[in-house]
Amino acid sequence: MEIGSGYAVQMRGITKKFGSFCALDHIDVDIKKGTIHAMLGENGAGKSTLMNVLYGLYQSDEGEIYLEGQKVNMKNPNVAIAHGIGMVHQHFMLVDNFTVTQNIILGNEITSGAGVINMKKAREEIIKTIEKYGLSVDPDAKIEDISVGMQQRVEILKALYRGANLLILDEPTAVLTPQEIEDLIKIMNNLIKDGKTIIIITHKLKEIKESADVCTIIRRGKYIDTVDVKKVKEEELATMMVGHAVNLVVDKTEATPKDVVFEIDNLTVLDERKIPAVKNLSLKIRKGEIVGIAGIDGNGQKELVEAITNLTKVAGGTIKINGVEVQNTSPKNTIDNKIATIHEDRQRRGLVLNYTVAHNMVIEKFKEEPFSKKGFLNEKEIVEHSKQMIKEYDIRPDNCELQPVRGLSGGNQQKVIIAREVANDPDLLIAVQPTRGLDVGAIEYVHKTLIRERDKGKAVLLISFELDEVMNVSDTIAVIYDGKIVKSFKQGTVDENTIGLLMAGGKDDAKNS
Amino acid sequence: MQKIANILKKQITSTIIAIIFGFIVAAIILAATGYSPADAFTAMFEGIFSRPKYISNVIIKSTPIILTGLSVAFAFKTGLFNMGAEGQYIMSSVFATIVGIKLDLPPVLQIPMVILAGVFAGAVYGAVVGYLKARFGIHEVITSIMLNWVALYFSNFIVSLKTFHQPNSTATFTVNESSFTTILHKWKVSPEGIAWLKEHPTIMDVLLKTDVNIGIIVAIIMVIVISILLNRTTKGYELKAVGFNKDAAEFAGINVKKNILHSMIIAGAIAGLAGALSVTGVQPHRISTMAAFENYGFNGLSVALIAANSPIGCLFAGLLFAGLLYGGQSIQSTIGAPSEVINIMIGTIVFFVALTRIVPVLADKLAKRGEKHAH
Amino acid sequence: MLTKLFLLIGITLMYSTPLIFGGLGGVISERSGVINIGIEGMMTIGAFVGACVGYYTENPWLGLLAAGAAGGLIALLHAVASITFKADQTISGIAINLLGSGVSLFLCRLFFEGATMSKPVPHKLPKIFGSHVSNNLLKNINVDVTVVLALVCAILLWFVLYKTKWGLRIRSVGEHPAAADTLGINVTLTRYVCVILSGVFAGVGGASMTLAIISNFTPTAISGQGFIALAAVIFGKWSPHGVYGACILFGFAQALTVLLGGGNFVVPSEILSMLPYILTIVILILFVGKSSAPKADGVPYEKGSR
Amino acid sequence: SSKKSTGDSDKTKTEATEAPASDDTASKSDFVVSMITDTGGVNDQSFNQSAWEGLQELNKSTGAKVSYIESKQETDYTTNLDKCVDDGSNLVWGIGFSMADALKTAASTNPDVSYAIVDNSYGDQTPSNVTGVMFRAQEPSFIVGYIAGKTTTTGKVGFVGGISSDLIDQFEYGYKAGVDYAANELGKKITVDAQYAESFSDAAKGKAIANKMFSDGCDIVFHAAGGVGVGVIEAAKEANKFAIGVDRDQAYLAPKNVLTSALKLVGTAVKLVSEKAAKGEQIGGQTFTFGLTEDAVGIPDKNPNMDPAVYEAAMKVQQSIKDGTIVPPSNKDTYKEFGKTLSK
Ligand SMILES: Nc1ncnc2c1ncn2[C@@H]1O[C@H](COP(=O)(O)OP(=O)(O)OP(=O)(O)O)[C@@H](O)[C@H]1O
Ligand SMILES: Nc1ncnc2c1ncn2[C@@H]1O[C@H](COP(=O)(O)OP(=O)(O)OP(=O)(O)O)[C@@H](O)[C@H]1O
Ligand SMILES: [Mg+2]
Ligand SMILES: [Mg+2]
Repeated sequence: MEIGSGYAVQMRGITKKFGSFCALDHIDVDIKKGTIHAMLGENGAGKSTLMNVLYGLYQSDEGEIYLEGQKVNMKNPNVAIAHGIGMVHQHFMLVDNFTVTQNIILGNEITSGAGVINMKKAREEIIKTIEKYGLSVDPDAKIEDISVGMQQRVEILKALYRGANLLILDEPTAVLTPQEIEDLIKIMNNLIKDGKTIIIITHKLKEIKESADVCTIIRRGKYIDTVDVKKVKEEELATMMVGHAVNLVVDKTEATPKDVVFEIDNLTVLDERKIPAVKNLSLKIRKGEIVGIAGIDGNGQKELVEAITNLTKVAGGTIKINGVEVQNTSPKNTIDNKIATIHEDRQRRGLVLNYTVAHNMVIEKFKEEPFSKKGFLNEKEIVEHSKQMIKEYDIRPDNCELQPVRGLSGGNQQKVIIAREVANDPDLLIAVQPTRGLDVGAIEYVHKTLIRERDKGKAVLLISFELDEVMNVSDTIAVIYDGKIVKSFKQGTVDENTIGLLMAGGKDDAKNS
Repeated sequence: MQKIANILKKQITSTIIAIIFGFIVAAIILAATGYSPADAFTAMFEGIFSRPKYISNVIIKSTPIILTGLSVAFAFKTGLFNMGAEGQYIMSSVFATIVGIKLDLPPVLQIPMVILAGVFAGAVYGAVVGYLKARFGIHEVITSIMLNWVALYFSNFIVSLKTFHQPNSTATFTVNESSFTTILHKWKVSPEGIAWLKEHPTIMDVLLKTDVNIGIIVAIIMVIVISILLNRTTKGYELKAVGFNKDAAEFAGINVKKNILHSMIIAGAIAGLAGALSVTGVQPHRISTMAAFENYGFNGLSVALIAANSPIGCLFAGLLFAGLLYGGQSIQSTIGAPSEVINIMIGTIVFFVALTRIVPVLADKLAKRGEKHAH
Repeated sequence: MLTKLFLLIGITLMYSTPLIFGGLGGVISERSGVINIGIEGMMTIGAFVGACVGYYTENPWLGLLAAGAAGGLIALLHAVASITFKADQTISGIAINLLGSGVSLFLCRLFFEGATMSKPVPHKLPKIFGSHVSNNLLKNINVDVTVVLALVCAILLWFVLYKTKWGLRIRSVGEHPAAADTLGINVTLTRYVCVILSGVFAGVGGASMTLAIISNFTPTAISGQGFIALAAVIFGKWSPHGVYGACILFGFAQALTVLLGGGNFVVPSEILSMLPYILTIVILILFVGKSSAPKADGVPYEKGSR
Repeated sequence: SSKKSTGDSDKTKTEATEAPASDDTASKSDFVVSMITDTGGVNDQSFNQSAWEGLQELNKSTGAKVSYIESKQETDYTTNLDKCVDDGSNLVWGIGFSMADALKTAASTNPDVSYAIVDNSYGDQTPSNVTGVMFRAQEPSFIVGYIAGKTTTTGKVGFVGGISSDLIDQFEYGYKAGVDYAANELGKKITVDAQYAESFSDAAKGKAIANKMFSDGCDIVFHAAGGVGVGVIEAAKEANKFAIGVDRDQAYLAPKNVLTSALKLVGTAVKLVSEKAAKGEQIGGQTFTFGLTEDAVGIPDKNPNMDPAVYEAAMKVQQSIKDGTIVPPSNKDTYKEFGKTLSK
């Protein structure tokens, strides 16, 4: 296609190398004005990199960028911003202890001379935009106090505030509930009506079908194809993305639950600000059963996990495993009582990034034989053990046992944790957001592992913000809202919308369960 | 490319680069101020190597800073910044002196008692910092800085006390000879000792003219002990885990607070060992009123940093540092260049150590690219 | 009685002034994400250059300016190391301290016939009520202009950090450099400016010692103030007002030891001298407790790193 | 200046290495004297500096080779003392009693080198190759105290000490006695405020203490506090009151506000003793005590801020100290004794 002013963006032969690793390899893309254009690809396919190039964060090694037919040298984000490009990053770029307003105006402040910020005026401006596009955001709230969904709307506001005509959304829906996703799609349509253009990156085929007009697929840094979304099926998209056919539905046998091993009885937990985040929550999990907790981030999941793992004290209620109360003891005690946890924050809670894979594998067991004797570590045993794990869980690269875990890719870091926790042979396996940021392949693997453990007769507690995940993997789906389990269903007895509604605090109109 | 990368990756490489730069800058400064760098460095190296006893002196002077360096390095490895080594050193020398004066047992008992007193004092002083951090989350750097001064005044207070104060001086009495860890300290000044030594001038030079003492051996042992503790034991595993990522450590069932406390106790004890060994090992075997810090702790800081916090590294960094300090005096006394040049040189070296820390990182990236290329 | 009170105030202000400048230096640097434990060294340089220029130009104000410039210059070293070379900021800071005293003494010997103590400056920085005050009360609080300057600087820095766009940007760079970067804020430049400014503050702080409190440079003019300032930064939770308070508190404790001392006061003067340091710790325990640094403090910024 | 003289010491090394260290027929020119500073360093504006100046004069007058080594830490003493011997010194000076033990040991291991130490006496155990040099600092302190007493208009004077120690006591009690003596003469009461900074470096604290004293009505403050004293003199300058300097004539720090200084001319003593040694006289095995009689202590001849009459009187007092009719006390006890002698 020749360069023309009908296009918001045209990229030609974009190539980007990190060292000798080619993240983008001669990519051509054309994005029509006023369309919603999806970018699809696996983890590490190069989507974010491509967008970072378009936004001027990275400089491409080869290739040109044309905006409305004009060649532009994107040497830094300022140029992009000046040309009306706005980007909402995959990992939010918000300063936690700033207010919404401060975050939005940052770098583009409204000043009343002498560089003094005119907060009043800025606030008015922002409120105008908020109303115009129907984004619900409290301009005075601190980022650390608001939900992920709202944080994302703040990111969008940031772009709009800078007068963006082309909006790049990098995996915007990863953390949203169905309702929030619908709202987002509404917002996107409002923006299109307003003559703006949108590029949306996502792994979720369903959303592409729902929202996008056209979709470009990238694989391993190479351009594969651009298709009219109306004309393709999800399966075709998936195949194009991965390069071979993938199984989108989790296949598992009917659960055969046995007696209760884990029991939470009207548990109350306070958050940092000493307000109850978990309120009289009760929950039972039986052997050979996966209980999935569906809910929007910030409804007490964090506190629930911290309470079970003894990272915080509980204000009331009991947590029993095999009949033993474990609340208000110590993380050590939790582990000793055969509760294993795959924490959502793998890098902060799950791993010591500077330790080798081998050492990370034994972080809960280094004091036990054979890994140590009389206070001295037995490196040989430790390495042997991790070699075995690496093989068993197909962690890549396969000779990484003596490498610092920092060097591993996100998905492989996740595998290290899963291997370690499962190897603890727990009675209860807690998995929090176990597939966050992983690609279809890796996700499939994680789900299989959880189910395998269930079939071994273990109790599994799955906590995820990805509704599909909960719906597909769990045998029992419990919806958490405002620190309470509002309702739970057997798998297959309920549809997404009902759950979504409950997650958003809506009343369940008795038609299901 | 991999080869180069691997060589560059070696910590030692960048440190050596740094030292070379340090000398170059010092040379420039000397030249710029009308002194011949050649003469200066000759003087310095002669001052360090030209006689056995000079070497012996360098070793003796390196002992305390190797240990304080080790203390700082250890704390760093466990995620703590032990600025308090200075104070721990002082406290230790104070209590070693007190016990050394008040107690007079046979050496086999006396020496351990005196040294333990010092080590204990240092450990306790470190523990205060550790406790305040673990219990109240108070930054160890503040408490360390404050406690260093408290130690200084406390030491001066002890000196001023009648029971310890040696009249017409600003010092305490010297500790009882039974506490000396100087090698053959009695024999070498006895007539027969002198007589024998006269026969063997070199040995005489070293033994008689310098306070040869067991310190360095203890220091080496400690270096080994600490590297084993850090790298081979479960305790070391815990301490480092807490240092690298206390959230993960906590989540894995490791008691973070306890480990912070333990880490500071150990660090304090090591610095304490340095203080005690100085009192027992070298003249004047006592403490005296301090108008300012003697910088054993702060030099330890530089030593640890030059050593990139490796215990073994501290051994060599300590020797280097002592060499510079001691040999530096020759620059001063021989060609008259102000001794500040040495401080500038040391500063420059440390500065370039900081700069060259980037080298391994770059090398790492280099290597990574290589790998990526591979598969 | 009132005289005593005024005396107490006067001494407190005098004592805390160099600390305040040093502390403000620490704040601006660490707010932008660069740890600066080289304040002591920067203050020493400032102390010398201030006295030296003040002596030769016979103009204390020039001395003060020169001191700031010198502080900024040596801070530039720290900036290059920790920002451009992404070096370990602690090591670099220690190096600055070693260099600071070394270079000052070295230069002093060059400029003052081999002496490490400079000659007194002919004119010092003025006092707020001028030099001829008869009233005994006023005398006691007739503090140096630097005291006022310190207060002004603290307020100014507070205003800049919290009320202006530059402040917003500095803080964002110290908290989340990547976010700032995506909004087109030049992280590197911002940090350079802040680190250099921290040197300027520290330098002026050093000069406030040798051009106001005393009138010449001595090897011991700066002995520990930089580290107390560093402690004050943490104590004051990385905020200008907090640091100002912390330094005043410390100065007050010193003033107290002076007023309590002498005469036939029961406590031995060595013990009394510990008061300021112990008091600081006690107050930390009782009222301040945990303080957390800017999120990106000490973390070199790498584009696109994760 | 140090640069020149060290140029000499440079030559020293080369020559000395040729000439054997123990050279009885030491002719003036190749007599080698070196000194070791205490941790204050050679430019401490105090004993070390004064001693070094003494040696430089020695170098001018006799051509003897002189050099110094600075000590950074107490543990440097031994090694520095040793270095001097290697550099071929015939006479090695230790500046400050903190070196006493180290110096004694060095002397025993180098019987053919002469040693001398400032501010220390080994009494009857003085080795034959060691010379002690003491000062009666209480004498100049007494005189400046007397001057202060005569000059004060408020009947209140002050004393600021560095870190409390027996040596500083000499200054404090000598001074107090001098003040009492003047008070007794004038038949009025003069009080002395004494306070210690517990530091030799914290100028701000010195200034603070002096400020306090001035605000309490003192109009003259004497300091024996090294770097702290810089602050004291500064305070006097600002309050336009008087300070009294110590060790050397400190008038240059505040020409209008330094009343006088209690001189302790270590340099003179070092020079005198070194000259004896250079002449080949036997100086070892004894302790020289320097006071007014040896002109090694005293007050400056020029005291522009002092009332000539007071100066006259002070000179009389100085005389009677020389005669021994007045024996200034050097510590708390002797001060009490002295007090008794006054009252009648
Ligand atoms: N700063 C960087 N340095 C080195 N390699 C990088 C960097 N950023 C990205 N990469 C690599 O480039 C490839 C593409 O990364 P990119 O983030 O664009 O993937 P993606 O398509 O966004 O994946 P995801 O779905 O996980 O976001 C990945 O292999 C990644 O490891
Ligand atoms: N900032 C970076 N600097 C250097 N190497 C990087 C960087 N980011 C990623 N890499 C490397 O790129 C490779 C892929 O990293 P990435 O996190 O993108 O994995 P991924 O493509 O998302 O795969 P996964 O699905 O396992 O997460 C890994 O080897 C990782 O070490
Ligand atoms: Mg990834
Ligand atoms: Mg991405």
